[in-house]
Amino acid sequence: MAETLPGTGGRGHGLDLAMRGIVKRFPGVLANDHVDFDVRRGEIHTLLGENGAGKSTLMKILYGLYRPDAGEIRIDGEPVQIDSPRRAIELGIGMIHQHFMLVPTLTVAENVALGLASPKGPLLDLAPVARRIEELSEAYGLRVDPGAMVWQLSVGEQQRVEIIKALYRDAELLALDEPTAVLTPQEVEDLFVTLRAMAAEGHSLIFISHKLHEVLDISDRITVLRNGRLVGTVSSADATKAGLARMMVGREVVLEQVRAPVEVGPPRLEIFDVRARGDRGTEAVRGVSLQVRAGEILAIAGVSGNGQRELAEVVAGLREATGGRVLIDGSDVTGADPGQRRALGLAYIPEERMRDGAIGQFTVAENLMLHDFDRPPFARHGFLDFAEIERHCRRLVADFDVKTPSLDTTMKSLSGGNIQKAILARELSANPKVLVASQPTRGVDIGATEYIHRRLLDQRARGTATLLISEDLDEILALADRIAVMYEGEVMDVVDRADADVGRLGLLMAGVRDSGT
Amino acid sequence: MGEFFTSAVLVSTVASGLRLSTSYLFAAVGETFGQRSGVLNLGVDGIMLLGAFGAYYTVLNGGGLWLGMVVAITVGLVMGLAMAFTSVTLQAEQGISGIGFYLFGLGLSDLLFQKLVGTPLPIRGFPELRIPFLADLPVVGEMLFSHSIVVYAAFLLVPVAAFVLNRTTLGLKIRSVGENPEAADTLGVSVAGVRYLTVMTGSALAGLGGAALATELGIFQQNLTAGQGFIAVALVYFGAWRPVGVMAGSLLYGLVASVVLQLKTLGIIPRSASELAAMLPAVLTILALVVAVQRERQPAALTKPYERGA
Amino acid sequence: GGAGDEAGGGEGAAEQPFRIAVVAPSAINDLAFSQSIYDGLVAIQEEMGGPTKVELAVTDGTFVVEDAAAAIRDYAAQGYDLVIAHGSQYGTSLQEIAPDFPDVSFAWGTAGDTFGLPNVFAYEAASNQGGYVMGVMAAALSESGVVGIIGPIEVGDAKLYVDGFAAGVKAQDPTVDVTINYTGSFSDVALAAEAARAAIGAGADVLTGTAQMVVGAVGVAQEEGVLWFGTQADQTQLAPEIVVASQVYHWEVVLRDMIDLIQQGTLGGEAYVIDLANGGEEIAFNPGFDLPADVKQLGQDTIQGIIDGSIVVPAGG
Amino acid sequence: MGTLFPVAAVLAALVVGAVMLLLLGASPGEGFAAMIDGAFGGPRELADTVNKAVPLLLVGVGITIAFRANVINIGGEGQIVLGALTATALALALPDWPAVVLLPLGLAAGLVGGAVWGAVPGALKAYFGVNEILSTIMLNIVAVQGMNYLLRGPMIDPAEIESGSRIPQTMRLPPATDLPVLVPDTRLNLGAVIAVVAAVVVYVFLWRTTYGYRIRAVGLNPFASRYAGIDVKRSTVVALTLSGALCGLAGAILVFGSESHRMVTDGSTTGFTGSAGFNGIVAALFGGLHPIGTIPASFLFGALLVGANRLQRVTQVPSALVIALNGLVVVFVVSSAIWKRRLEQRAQLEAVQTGDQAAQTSLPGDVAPAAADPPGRDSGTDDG
Ligand SMILES: Nc1ncnc2c1ncn2[C@@H]1O[C@H](COP(=O)(O)OP(=O)(O)OP(=O)(O)O)[C@@H](O)[C@H]1O
Ligand SMILES: Nc1ncnc2c1ncn2[C@@H]1O[C@H](COP(=O)(O)OP(=O)(O)OP(=O)(O)O)[C@@H](O)[C@H]1O
Ligand SMILES: [Mg+2]
Ligand SMILES: [Mg+2]
Repeated sequence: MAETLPGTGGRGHGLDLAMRGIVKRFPGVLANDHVDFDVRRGEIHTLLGENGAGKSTLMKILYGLYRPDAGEIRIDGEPVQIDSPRRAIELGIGMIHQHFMLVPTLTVAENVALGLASPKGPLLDLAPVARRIEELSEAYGLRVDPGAMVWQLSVGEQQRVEIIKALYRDAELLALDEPTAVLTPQEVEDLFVTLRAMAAEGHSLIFISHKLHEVLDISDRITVLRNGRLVGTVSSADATKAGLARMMVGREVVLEQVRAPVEVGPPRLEIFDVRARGDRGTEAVRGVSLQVRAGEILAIAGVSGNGQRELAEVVAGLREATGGRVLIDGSDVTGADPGQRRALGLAYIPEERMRDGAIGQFTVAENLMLHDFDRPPFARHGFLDFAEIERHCRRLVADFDVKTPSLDTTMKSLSGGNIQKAILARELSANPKVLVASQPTRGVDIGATEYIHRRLLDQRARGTATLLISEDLDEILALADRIAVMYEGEVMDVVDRADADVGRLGLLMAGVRDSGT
Repeated sequence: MGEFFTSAVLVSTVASGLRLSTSYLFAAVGETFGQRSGVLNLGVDGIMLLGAFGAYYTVLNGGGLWLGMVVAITVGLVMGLAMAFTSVTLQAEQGISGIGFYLFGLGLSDLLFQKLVGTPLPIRGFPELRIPFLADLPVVGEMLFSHSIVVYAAFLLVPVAAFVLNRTTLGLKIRSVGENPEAADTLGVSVAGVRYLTVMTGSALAGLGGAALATELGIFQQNLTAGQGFIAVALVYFGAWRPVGVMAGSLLYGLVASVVLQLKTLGIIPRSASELAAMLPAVLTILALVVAVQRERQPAALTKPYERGA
Repeated sequence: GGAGDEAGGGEGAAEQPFRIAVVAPSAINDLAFSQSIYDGLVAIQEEMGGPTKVELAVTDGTFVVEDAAAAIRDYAAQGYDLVIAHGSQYGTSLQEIAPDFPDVSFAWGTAGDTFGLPNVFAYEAASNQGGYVMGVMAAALSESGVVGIIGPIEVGDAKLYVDGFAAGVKAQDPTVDVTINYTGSFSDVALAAEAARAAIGAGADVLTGTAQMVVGAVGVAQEEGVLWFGTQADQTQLAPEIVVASQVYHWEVVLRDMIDLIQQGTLGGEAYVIDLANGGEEIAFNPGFDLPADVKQLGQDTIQGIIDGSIVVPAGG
Repeated sequence: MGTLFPVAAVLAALVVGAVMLLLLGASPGEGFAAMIDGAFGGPRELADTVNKAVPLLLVGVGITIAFRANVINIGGEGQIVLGALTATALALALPDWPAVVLLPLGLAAGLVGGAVWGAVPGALKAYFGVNEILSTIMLNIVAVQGMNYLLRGPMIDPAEIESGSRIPQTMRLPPATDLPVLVPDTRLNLGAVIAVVAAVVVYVFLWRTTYGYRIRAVGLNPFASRYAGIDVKRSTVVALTLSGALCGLAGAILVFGSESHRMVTDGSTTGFTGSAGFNGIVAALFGGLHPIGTIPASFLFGALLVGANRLQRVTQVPSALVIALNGLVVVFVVSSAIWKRRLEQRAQLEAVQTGDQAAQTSLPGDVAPAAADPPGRDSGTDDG
């Protein structure tokens, strides 16, 4: 075991990385096609590209998780073979993966200590680990309790654990794959403070994000990939949002949607004093009352873990309300199952799309039919009518611009953006009266985000009452008519879009009630 | 019913329950290691049979009991290596390859027995080892402290296993690999290495369980285990993947079986109902789980092969 | 494949060996039920002049009844002279198969019924007789006044033996308690062992048991120093210190007769019983066991009584 | 192409078997000739092979349903026993009914018996969170003891009591329940047709009906299924119930098609089922967890078992060898699945390099044929 316990300190200051001519094929795709990529000491270098452009693949090659089919990696000028994460760690490379690599049933300290030698030989000794975690927390502003179980942590905290894991292993170069996708603005700010501190110490940093303002904010240089190929590397100082978007997508992208005024109708979704428990049994929603009217988008802002997800699930019928009532289009659905709610005109875009929204190994067609497979014309007398189903799905795929090789392609082999579009197609095809959209563009590239926003606004124009749950304030400000801020299971305040600004929302999200200045 | 509650009967019933639990316990604690790391080994019964035969044959040929145990462990390790190779390296469907190993062990142990031994000649097992002082205590002395060394070893294994799983760096790796192998992999933990280790350890313990059975009974016979290995696997689920829980399950199973035997011997259970009584351990095991309302989650990666980047 | 090199001389120059196939539920060296028939066949083979004269084919461990049926059919189709279905559970299959092969002789054991078919023999053991004899001795030997019996499931040969043994005990000394425990399995050795312990725990100082799983119980008896009576095969070698005697089956007594009949052209119809009188059953005393002379005498008297009819052993119930 | 791997795996297992034969002093050539002859040598042998395959097919198809719902049903043994018991009980209760009524009714009784024994672990899993591996293992034990109790007591042939022999078997069932023999002079009976029809019906059920869609959806993702309005718990119960029902049907056919036309026990489950509850799982896997694929898979597996029995009789090796060989075949077949997956992945990779988009089909192993897929075949690369 090469790694040792804390206190050894960094072995130097950062790494110079050069990846040359990297090629990686997967069944069906050329994920990296002769990509060149450099990172210098003390630099924050962003990788940018649409979903499926090959960013994560390049990073996984760097970390020894994938073997490149061709190409070379040099560190400080020396060619290196990185054939395992162990080797990458030895070389001083750390990685924050797009999907967190944590063991939920273990404590923070156990997660950090995993794979390291212990001073007590074969026996676990977590006390020094906890101490060192606290030191690192202190030094980089990464607050986290070493004794907490990981499954109890918020997403932001989990991310801090990931960073601590890398720092603990003396990572000189740290790659962060979409670290901000799940963070609140405040958490993003905190993260950036940490990253800048690390860069200032000489660490080399690779950053991946779909949010252009973040990219422009944090990066020194930006490298753009498209369809696995290198488009170019630009200095952040010379870059603009529109220019980057064009490099990524290969065309002009409308970054701001026009929110036309819409006639607001009667209340479609009414929530009265709803209470619900979270997964851990604690009260997560504590007496929330909201009304969403036809033609209106009501956004719920808030730091994740403040009851938004539970509230959305209560409305969708996936979580039992322990108190209060939910009405859809005037009918009380508090005790109804998801199917009954759907029949009354509810649609739902779940936050965890691969868990709640789609069946990965089912085909695109089967996924598009997930709610309607058992009703005519798609099924008769218990038998599926494939001709009818295919006709319907073809239309949806065309209408919603889902890019898939065929209707028989498995859902999981689509890109994140296209999976989201397929779910959107299914949910919006019934022209719902009420739409609950949870984090509809999380992790989705700007092209697809643009498209999804347009569809949500279209739906608003058609009289749908939309409850939008998002941690992305830009998204909220771009779409919402009114904004409710949730904090610790309660609605702090509901503000009109016109009166909302990032500062005021941020304070509310932090639990500071409006003093009415 | 009164005669059942005489202390002599109680003592022998409990002592018998402990002995009946012993071979389950070895096998089930071993299986716990494998399952905690994400590998289901349904071939335990076959491995037990081969281990039992290995130990029996060694002792019969004058190799001595300790060598017999070593042989059983070795047999278990070899079978474990094969099992790990199919489940970890070849990523075979574990529930089914396990049944294959079971049938293989069932057939091969019988074949070897018939070819090498033939007539089931008796061997002498470990002598009763009375623990000083404790064995002289009234009632509990006879119940708990007058057994052969294999019985103590099986029960000692429980805290050892719990310690390894919860207090060592290896245990941390095992738990991580069973919950989130990808995360362990990204920290340089060899997922395959850990799984080979646990499956081989588990199989070695299964072999030892078989050896315990053969030496305690002093005999080998076709299908000596009579399905104990399958029950051991079930007891891992019963024990919610914790050594102590597994021990509770083994004890429950063994004690119910011995109580039933005792009641039949005393004529309290009529002979016409003897099959119904034989159902009791199985039924009670299920009921205990239903009533105990423990919704322990299984290791998230259980039965799922891991391949980097898949 | 037919073995048998042309042995010169003898009566018939090109004489084919007599071909016997046996299908048995457990292993032929189980020191119990299946071994008893195999030993008998080997004895007959020796007696008739070795493998050139008698060819033996064995399919043992055939606990699946349908597989046994297939094997019986297959041996019959291959032209074996005598196909033995050594398991009472095979009988009803045999009943279907035998009429399809009128030229082949079949034997069904252990049972008393030939279904009225001309090409089926039946054979069984009056295992209650030996059981009774040993029960009598057990009662005489017991000091605690408790005798334990371990059985598999309460059927056939096992039940007959257990009932006979219990009757013998009671006949000798009605005050002796008999605990009977059918474990519910022919194969669960561990359970049989614990049943023996339970019996000992209940005070038994003499044990017996039947079927192949009792090897576990014998071990316990040896360990605890209580006495053991065996059946179906000589179990002395299992525990030389504590086995008093075993009831041994000599199926060759009836096999010899069957083969004679077959060679004379009678393919079945006879139902045989081996018992103490016809020498098919023998009480094999353990020469290494120091059996009190009076008890041995008691046993021998009982044997004699059964043979001459002065003692009638009840046949189960 | 992909089916070559299981076949190659069987051959590899047989090579190991050949070594074992040599060690036992038998000639592998003679042994394997006997095996082939015993399985395919003539109409009678073929009929035996088919009869052996019938319970494997039914169990395999049942297992497929459970597998698709993400439940491993290793309770096939007990479910077969239960089906046999209920079918037998019904036949005994209605001795005078005509065949046209009694036979289907008896088979239906078998279905019901097995279904109940499948529903129990299903309900325990869905509503009490009891793992099905635990419950099915335990229920197998309960079933065998129940069988012994019934065949020794309430259901025993009265003649056995009278004669005192007490063989644990029922009386001969009414001839109305004899499965009609299809080919004279063989034992090939209607069971084969029933099993094949059942396989086709299950195929249609799983991929053409809404209920099958539900079961597959629940198996792949219970969360999304729940949101789609599917009752996840009920679907789990239904899948295990159907799985058990097919095993129960196998049990009924084992009795009605048996040589002795009655139910007999030797005190163990295997003595009645011949391990079909386990071997059927292997046949299902061999058949790609697809009902139609399971048809040839069961036939081959049946041939293997029947052939191995003949091998034993001809070479006179201990029959334990047959069991060991059976196990080796299982291990080799499941282990070979990886090469099949690899091959399909490589085919996809090559298709990309040549720019052939059409080959980008679903991932192997899932074998979830969508509407257009021909039955019994993996979405192969050769028909793109
Ligand atoms: N393990 C894999 N097997 C097969 N194909 C893969 C695998 N991983 C990635 N791909 C494919 O490789 C391409 C690049 O994927 P990658 O994950 O690198 O994209 P990305 O740029 O990180 O996208 P995103 O922005 O959505 O995270 C995609 O087409 C994807 O479908
Ligand atoms: N095993 C795989 N086979 C095929 N494609 C895969 C595989 N794993 C990932 N992909 C594809 O790789 C791309 C990137 O996947 P990734 O895991 O990075 O998540 P994503 O699609 O970006 O979603 P999100 O950002 O919400 O996590 C996607 O197109 C995904 O569908
Ligand atoms: Mg990515
Ligand atoms: Mg993404």
